[in-house]
Amino acid sequence: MSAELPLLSLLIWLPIAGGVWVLTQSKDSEDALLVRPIALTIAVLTFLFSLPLFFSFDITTASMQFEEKLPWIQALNTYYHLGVDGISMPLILLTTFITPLVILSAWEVIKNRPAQYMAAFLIMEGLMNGVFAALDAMLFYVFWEAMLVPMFIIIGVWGGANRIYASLKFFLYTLLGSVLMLVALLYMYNQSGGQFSILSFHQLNLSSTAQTLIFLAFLAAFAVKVPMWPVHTWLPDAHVEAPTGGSVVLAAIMLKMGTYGFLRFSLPITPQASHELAWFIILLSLIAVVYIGFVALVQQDMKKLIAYSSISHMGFVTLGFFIMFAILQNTQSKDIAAMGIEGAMIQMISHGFISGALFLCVGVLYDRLHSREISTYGGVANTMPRFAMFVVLFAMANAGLPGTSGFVGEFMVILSSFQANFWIAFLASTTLILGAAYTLWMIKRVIYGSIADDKMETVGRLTDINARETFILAILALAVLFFGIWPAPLQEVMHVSVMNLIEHVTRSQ
Amino acid sequence: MLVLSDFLILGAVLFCLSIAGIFLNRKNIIILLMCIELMLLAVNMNFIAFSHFNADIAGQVFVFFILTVAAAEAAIGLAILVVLFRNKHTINVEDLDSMKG
Amino acid sequence: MNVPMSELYVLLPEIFVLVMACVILLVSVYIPEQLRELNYQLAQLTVIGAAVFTLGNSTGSTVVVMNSMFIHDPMSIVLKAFIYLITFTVFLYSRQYLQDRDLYKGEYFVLSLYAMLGMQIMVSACHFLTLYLGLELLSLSLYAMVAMQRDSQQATEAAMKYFILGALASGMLLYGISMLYGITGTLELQKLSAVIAEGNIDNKLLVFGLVFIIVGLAFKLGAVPFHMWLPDVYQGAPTAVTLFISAAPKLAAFSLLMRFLVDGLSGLHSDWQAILIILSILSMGLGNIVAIAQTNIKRMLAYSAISHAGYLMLGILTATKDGYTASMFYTIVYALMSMGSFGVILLLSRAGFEAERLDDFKGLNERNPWYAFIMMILMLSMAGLPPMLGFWAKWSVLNQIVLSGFVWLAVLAVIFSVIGAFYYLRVIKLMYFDKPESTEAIVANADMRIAISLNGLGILALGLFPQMLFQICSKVF
Amino acid sequence: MEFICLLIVLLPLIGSIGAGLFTVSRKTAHWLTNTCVGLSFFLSVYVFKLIVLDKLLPFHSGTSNELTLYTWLSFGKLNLEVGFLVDSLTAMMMVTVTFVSWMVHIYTIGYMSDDEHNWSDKSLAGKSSYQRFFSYISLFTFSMLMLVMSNNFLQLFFGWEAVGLVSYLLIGFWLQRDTAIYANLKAFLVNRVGDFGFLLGIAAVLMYFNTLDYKEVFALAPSLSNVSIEIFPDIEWSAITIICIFLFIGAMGKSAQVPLHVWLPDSMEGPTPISALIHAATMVTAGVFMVARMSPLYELSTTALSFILIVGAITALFMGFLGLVQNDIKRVVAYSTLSQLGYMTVALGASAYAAGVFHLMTHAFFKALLFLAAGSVIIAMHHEQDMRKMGGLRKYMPITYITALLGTLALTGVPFFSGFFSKDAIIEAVHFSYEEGRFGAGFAYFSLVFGVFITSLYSFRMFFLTFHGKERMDEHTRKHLHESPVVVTVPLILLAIPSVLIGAFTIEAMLYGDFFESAIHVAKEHQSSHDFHGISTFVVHGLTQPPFWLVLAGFVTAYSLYMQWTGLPALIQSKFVFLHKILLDNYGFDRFNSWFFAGGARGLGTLCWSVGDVKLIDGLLVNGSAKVIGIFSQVFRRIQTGFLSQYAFAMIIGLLVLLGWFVHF
Repeated sequence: MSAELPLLSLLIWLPIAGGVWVLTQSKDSEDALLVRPIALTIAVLTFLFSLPLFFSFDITTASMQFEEKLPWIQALNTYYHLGVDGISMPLILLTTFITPLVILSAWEVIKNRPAQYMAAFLIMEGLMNGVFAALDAMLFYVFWEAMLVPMFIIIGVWGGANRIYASLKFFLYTLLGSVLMLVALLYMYNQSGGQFSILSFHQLNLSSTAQTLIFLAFLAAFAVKVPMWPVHTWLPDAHVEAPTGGSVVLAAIMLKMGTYGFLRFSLPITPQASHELAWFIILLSLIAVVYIGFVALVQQDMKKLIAYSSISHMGFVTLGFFIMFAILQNTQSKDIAAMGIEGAMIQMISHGFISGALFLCVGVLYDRLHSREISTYGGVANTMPRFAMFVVLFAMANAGLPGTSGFVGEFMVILSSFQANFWIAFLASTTLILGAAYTLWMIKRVIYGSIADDKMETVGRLTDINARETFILAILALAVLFFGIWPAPLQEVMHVSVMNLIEHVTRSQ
Repeated sequence: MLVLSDFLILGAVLFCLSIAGIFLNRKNIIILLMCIELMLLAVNMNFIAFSHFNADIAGQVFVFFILTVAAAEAAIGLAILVVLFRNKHTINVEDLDSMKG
Repeated sequence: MNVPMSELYVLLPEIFVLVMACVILLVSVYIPEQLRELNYQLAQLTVIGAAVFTLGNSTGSTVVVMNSMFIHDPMSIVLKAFIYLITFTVFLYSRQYLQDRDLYKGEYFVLSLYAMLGMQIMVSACHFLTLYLGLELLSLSLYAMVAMQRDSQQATEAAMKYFILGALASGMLLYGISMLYGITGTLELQKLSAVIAEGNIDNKLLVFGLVFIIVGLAFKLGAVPFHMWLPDVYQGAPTAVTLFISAAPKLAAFSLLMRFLVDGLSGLHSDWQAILIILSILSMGLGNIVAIAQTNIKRMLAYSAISHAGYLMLGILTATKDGYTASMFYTIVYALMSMGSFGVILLLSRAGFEAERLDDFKGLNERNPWYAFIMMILMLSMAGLPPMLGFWAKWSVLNQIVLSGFVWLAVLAVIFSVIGAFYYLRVIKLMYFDKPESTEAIVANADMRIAISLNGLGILALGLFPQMLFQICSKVF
Repeated sequence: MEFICLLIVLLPLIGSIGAGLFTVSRKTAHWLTNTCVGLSFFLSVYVFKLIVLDKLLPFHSGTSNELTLYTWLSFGKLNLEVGFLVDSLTAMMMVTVTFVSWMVHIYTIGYMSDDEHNWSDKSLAGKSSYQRFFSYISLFTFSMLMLVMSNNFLQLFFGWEAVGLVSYLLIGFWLQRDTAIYANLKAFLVNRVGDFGFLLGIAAVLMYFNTLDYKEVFALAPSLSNVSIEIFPDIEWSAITIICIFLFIGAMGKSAQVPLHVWLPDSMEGPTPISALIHAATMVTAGVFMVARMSPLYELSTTALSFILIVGAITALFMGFLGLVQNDIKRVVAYSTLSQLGYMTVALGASAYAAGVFHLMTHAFFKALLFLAAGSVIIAMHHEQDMRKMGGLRKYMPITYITALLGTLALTGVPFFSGFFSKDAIIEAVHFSYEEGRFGAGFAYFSLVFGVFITSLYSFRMFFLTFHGKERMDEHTRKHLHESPVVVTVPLILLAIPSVLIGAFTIEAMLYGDFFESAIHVAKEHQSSHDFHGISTFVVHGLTQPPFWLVLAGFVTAYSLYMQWTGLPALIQSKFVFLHKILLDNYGFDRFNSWFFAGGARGLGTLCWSVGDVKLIDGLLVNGSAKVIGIFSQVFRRIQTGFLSQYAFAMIIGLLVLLGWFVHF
């Protein structure tokens, strides 16, 4: 069932073209008043175009939908092949949903070369949609790599004091990961008799050693992106230095690409290796949950803290993916395995909202006092009550409070991992305590309390969030609550695809 | 009676001499130029020997070309040398180290 | 002996270039100052003419003429075509620069044309003699060109080094040739391979000759450890000359490799494969690593050239047709990229000012976003990032070595490429993240602006749709 | 009926949203919320009538007492749904919750009327605090109802954490006070420790029952009685025991059982109405309710029951002691709450769930009453909470005095007062399970009985110190002393009525009737054979029992210490200075926690970060490798010396190496 007009291509190229157009609008940064509405319109349009994806999505089939296939480079037998299933579609929606907010959040904040800023985000949106929609490994890789550039620019140009280091670290770290993936792709290209269709890769039956090597190559690429312990250290730096919008996109969408990669490549292509090395991933995930939880506890920089909490939340995602095998061993119930994976995927989406929202909140404070240090603040609720309400809500969501989307994923993952092994569930659940500890402790130090005398001039003079900021945060708050109270719609779309994935994995073992 | 190997050895010796000359000589660039000529001569020796013993004229033809090229080479080399001397007022190999690293 | 007209017809481009070069030489002696444009126009005309003649005679078939000294095959046609293109663009880029430095005389064009002639001959040589002569014609012209800026100490020093080492290298090449000649008794490549194929020759002797020849080739290509001349020459030579050296001769060097190793010594591929692996690993490693430490962009690009030479060899060492295709693709792409990069350097240089320090690129985005963008494309392409053309170049060679089972080599190569990415990124960093040192506008005449833009955008566009280029290269073999 | 139940739940939510999200006047805020909660109270009463008196099934036109609202998530056969289970237990809880909540709503109008004084004038948050407060307590009511009306573990957990959230918000309501925001963080985290166990419990339930629906779980429970789980290698546990204990850990958090009780005393930082509503009457009893609800599970594991029994006993006794040395009037009540929760827990442990819930209900009324009374006193004293600065308030605030007296009598368990029945019932039950020989019952019995004495001692101590004796407050305060406004006194009176009577009226139905027939399941062998011969006999029997005399003893001691020889307490204190320290120190729990857990966690975090992340991963691996490459490039560029001869040399070496490598003669 492919729609009449090529939706996916539209979602990819509309923002990119728009971004280029915006770039041409920028003779100097003064006429930015023109640039911003244009950028916003394009982003919103893209979002609107992405809605049909959700509403006319057929949840009864696991096969690719909205497919488009054109020859791209016959010489390499690669195609411009797009399509979405229940796994990638929500992520595309997330992307198109977050980007307008990001652009809106930069409205009057970014004064230095706004056109290039907006353009960078629009182009990145297109590329990210491409990553999620690509069904051709080469196409995927091109989008995957190309995406680094705008992010590199964003961090480097609009970033903080230590931005050069952060941007280079971000770029090289991720590049190192993905080039290894490239080698793996080439290997499979030759194994599959010279084709790049991801779906055909799924059908390969590779020797176990080959699987292991390929799995590790993919792991290098995805683990860095996720990021998993111990290759996570680029993230805090990148987040701290990036401008608010950068942090939001980074946390909300880019991290998801790593986990998406696991679902699209690692699990289906190398099921055996995934099975054999699942313990390793689970181990890393648990380390991420616990160790990083403790690390987050002692951060003095709000963005760093949220960055670390992202890492620990993403630990849940990877855990949810790879717990599958143990579950299938203990209880032959595929439903429970699906519960784990879908929980992880819901966690991906909800983390997109929550971490994005938290970074936006930090951005709100940063725009006012130009400091991310927790110690700069204290008693913000006194001067910004409306803001405080949102922050507390998102903080609670981050701590996985039932009724917010943050709870759903963690709940499902813990419940399912209990069936694999008590101690895994036990360690995973510590996030209930740790997550609450580091999030709420920050809230206590930033939002609550009375304003110290020496902060009267700074915190005491804060102005509460304006309509624009309120709007952004409110939208996110609604999303967080909605999926917390009724996650079913989200889960329905992914269920069939996930079941299919599990079937595939179990079959090809 | 001379055999092929004798010529080859002679060629090899000349070749080695020239090479040794190139990287042992630390002083005078002109000596380098001479060494290069010597090297070409060594090669010529090989060619002639081979073409004689293979009874194939092509080798000797080749030698003529080499000689011509050698002449051209020497011309250009000396030209560069002159320019160099005009700039640096030295033709000491040791002094050609303004670019390194 | 009488040469039939048809054979001369095949040689037409070469003859034409030769004649025109001599004409320009004479013209440039007699024309007055203000008519110097004429040299330039004639030179461009020559290139165009040569292109017309070559492409006009591009039947897919292979013709061997001049007592099997001169071959006219698809590969030679493609390579020549690109050599013309590059020479043409190089003239275009260099014009302004030469005018600013009072080098805008006949010599530059004459010498370039002779060098081009040399390359043409190399490209379509199928006999040791023609190979050697072409090589020398190229080299000698280049030596002269490097030294052309007479009052520059660096230039002359570079020229000297280039000359001595070049001579040494060609000496070794000759020695190798003489050895092979002695062993096989022939100077023709086809015959040579035929003789080797018979296999009643002691392999050791052949390999002995082979090693000498490879040294000669490696020198031309700038592969470690025969790369020493390269950084100094790139840095010392006038940028216009560096531009020329860095682009066109790579194609010639590639054809040299092909002629010697594939046409001539394919019988020994197991041996030269091993040698090339060593050389390429060394080149990729040293080139990328040392480039990081550079502060002079010309020198940095020199080291990047060394590393690219390493990648270039990856394709050939697979000793398969697709491998050669990949390498050829890589060479062409590299030539285009490097041409563009030096073009931008020329663009930033003004009378009395060489934009050779990396710092000269600081804040280019603020001075002129468009050129910054072009340079970014070029750098990303050099780093091998999609969707730039450079990515597909890397892709094709990597694919070939993976295909022929050297996965470990591929992994090594990509890791080195990540290290390499660092210094390309540093240029982008300087252009985009730093504040400019000088704020004066960048002036360039229209043709230059258009050309450089086309060059950059071409890299991007071909990166998005590399199909055409892939086809051209794959048709050759 | 479905609609009514939905209304009961949603009305408070609507009120909360209305008062909280929209900027409304104070008047609108309290009217809106009060009407909403009032309505939902009356509706609850109606439901109670239908279910308990008319014995009807509420849903699906009287065929079932379960209602599914919507499906939260579903995986094949496994459905996670949101829905209601309304039976007698639920109905009782609904009535209690909504009633107390309503009272508190009314009371709050008076209590928070001058809340501005608690805020620094610059604070914007202070401007809307009144509305926010109402919004919060209505939100709490909603969450609590969700909790009690839930028909599955998921929703239970939702309510469970939601009430935790509200309690967090309300303890930290005066967010300018460092103590308050310290207390609310502490409360939330300690509760999270409990929830940690609770969640694992739920996970275990899902694993063994493959459903989270109460009904199905209870139905399957017996069949799992001999399934065992191996948590530590080759140590077998009964799955049910594990489930029960994990669930109970959750209860320990919410119902503040030792050692997770530490948050409750600090929670008194919140405004008094909250202490009454959340930290005495309703939320803290959620744990008790939960266990009672899970009785079919707990009945299968005497191990778990004994565990509960012991924990409860410890709480009941030792928290009582702490009540003796407190001077803050609210803290006294808080500790008494702790100890009363201990009583309920013990009852559960003795599988006298009915008794536990019965005490839960009576306690809800009289403890709310006591708190509100204390609050009224605090208003009168201008937010002075130290009893040493009070005394002789009787004549200034008669209504408060009377109601407080009634509350105290109920709490101490004087015959005919509600507390008497519930407490005696519990002690009876424990005695029975002692005879039955349940592990720990002996200890529990002793501590409860002795606890009675302690209870009456600290209760009367508080009573006397506050209302009798000489007036120790300063002049200024005395001048302004007066009875609290009607909005405060009315709830006191309305709460006093049930505190006195409810016990006598409902005991027969709840303990000996079939009130909880459908809701609570007690295994045959655990049921006590006592049968009921009417209130009078129960009381007469009660008079012969030690508890009654202990109450008297407590009263006498308190009287003599705090009315007669008022010097004595100080003397005793100086004699047992060490003991006193320990008690004041709350057995050192807080110090240990802040040292070991808080400090330890921070220390560990710092270690992981500065050593693990910064030094090892970042410093050594990431930047380290970058440095190494940098060094290499510095070294290698040295090779490029610039000397021709070296260049040539390099070439020659290259040549020779290649020759040596590939040519072997």
